[in-house]
Amino acid sequence: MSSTGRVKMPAVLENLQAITECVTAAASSAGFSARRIGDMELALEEAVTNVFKYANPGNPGEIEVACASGGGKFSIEIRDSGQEFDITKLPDPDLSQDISERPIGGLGAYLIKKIADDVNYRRLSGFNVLTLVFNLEIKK
Amino acid sequence: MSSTGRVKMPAVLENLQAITECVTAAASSAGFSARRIGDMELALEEAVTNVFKYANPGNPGEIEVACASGGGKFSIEIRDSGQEFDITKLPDPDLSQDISERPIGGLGAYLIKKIADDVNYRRLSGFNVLTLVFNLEIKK
Amino acid sequence: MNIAAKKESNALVVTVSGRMDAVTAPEFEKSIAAFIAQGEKAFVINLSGLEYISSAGLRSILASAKRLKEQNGKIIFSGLQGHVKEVFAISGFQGIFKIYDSDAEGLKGI
Amino acid sequence: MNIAAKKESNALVVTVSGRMDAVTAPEFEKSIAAFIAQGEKAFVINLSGLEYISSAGLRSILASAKRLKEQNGKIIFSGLQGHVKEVFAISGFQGIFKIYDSDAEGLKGI
Ligand SMILES: Nc1ncnc2c1ncn2[C@@H]1O[C@H](COP(=O)(O)OP(=O)(O)O)[C@@H](O)[C@H]1O
Ligand SMILES: Nc1ncnc2c1ncn2[C@@H]1O[C@H](COP(=O)(O)OP(=O)(O)O)[C@@H](O)[C@H]1O
Repeated sequence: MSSTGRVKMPAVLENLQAITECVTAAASSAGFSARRIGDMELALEEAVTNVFKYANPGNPGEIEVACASGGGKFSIEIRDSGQEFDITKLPDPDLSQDISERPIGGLGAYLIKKIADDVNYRRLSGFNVLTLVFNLEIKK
Repeated sequence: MSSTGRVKMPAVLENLQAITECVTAAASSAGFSARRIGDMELALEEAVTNVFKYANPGNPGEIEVACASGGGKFSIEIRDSGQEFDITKLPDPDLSQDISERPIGGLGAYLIKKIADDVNYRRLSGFNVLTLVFNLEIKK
Repeated sequence: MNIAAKKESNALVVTVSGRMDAVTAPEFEKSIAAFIAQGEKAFVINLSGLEYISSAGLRSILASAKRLKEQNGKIIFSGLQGHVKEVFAISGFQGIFKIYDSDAEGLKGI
Repeated sequence: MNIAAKKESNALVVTVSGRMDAVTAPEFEKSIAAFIAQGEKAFVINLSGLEYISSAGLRSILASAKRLKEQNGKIIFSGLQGHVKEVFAISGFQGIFKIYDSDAEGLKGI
């Protein structure tokens, strides 16, 4: 049997914990290890804080996060009605630069791509829909 | 703006914590005090453990819990496809009996009714739908 | 839930902290049953560190109290806080159990 | 997140535990800035009790390191565990910072 969760809230930093707890609780009931749940939490934090910070300049919008387990996978779908933006298109950061050269920031999207087993973006009738997939077996 | 949450999971005790965390996280983002969130947690635990224990004798079914804040209220809807049962019809327990006379159990439904500001039951196309409402201001 | 016991001259003081819910409550009942099997007959249950209790917790408390009563034992409570106090009040447990502010008062009253 | 500092002969050892996420990370940057303002120039950051770090944490670490570099200060790390080690590796922080197993080794290496 599968487990699903869904939350819809104002897209503000104050709701980070509430969103995270719903997803990690569902992931935990789906049988993921504490370590892998920490990975999911990270990818989720990076995705939702980008929505908080950039999706709706000026006034905060709403964010909807849905998650579901099933078929050996756990997927997290993040949906917002902010400006169109596809993080999967961002170039990877240059990790070789030293402390003084290295720009501050620009690691969030990269961490998502490195940590999730699959990342998918669609623009769907005015919504950004970002899907992060985690396989039940440990990656690689 | 309103916050909503929804989880659908196998109706087994192992999922109590996941269900509870989703609801309390949403309630916390809706601005309830820790004390009142503890109250909700209690009413929710009583309602969902009754579904775990009694709704589907033999094989566990599914449970769906949805919550939403708005209009100064927070409501939690618990839905299961088990046998029809209306806890609001249960007679109140006799609280005057002493230790030896007093039956073990029979307090769950009573606690729900005492703690929630409003309790509503409907049978809806094969589902038990129990709604618990909490007012944002402290009860009484 | 965490359970710790300390032997006093006339009773065993059992301190229960954390959460007593449908998942953890059976542990409490088991612990008390084990203490009874070891010969303990008088219990002061300190709940000052208990943050949460549900009907599953009340169930294992009542079951333990019935078992003790049959053997002429005693169980009393101390240190109830906010939420736990409220649940004891609503369920009528305040009326059927002796409840004290501190272990010291409980040990005198038992 | 919890931050504790201990003055050693050649550096300040700052122990950060708990979670360094978008909500808490700015506190870390503020603490380091305050220590720098007090004249500290060499830091050993002990992360052995840090359970979780996100890019917001990396951001405040890099910002602190840049501030120190401008003033010819130094910042090194010790005791990275599981998840934090992985995030340092993925983000290339392992390559740009000196990382030691223990504070003692860090204090020698600084
Ligand atoms: N939802 C979004 N809408 C618009 N721009 C975004 C969004 N998410 C990310 N960006 C842009 O992509 C850049 C890189 O994002 P990210 O890798 O998460 O790092 P950071 O947020 O630390 O800069 C951001 O600085 C921002 O300009
Ligand atoms: N969802 C349900 N389906 C069928 N019977 C139920 C359901 N919920 C409660 N009951 C019945 O109502 C009784 C009282 O429930 P409750 O007050 O929660 O106490 P307890 O579960 O401790 O007995 C239960 O013993 C059970 O017989």
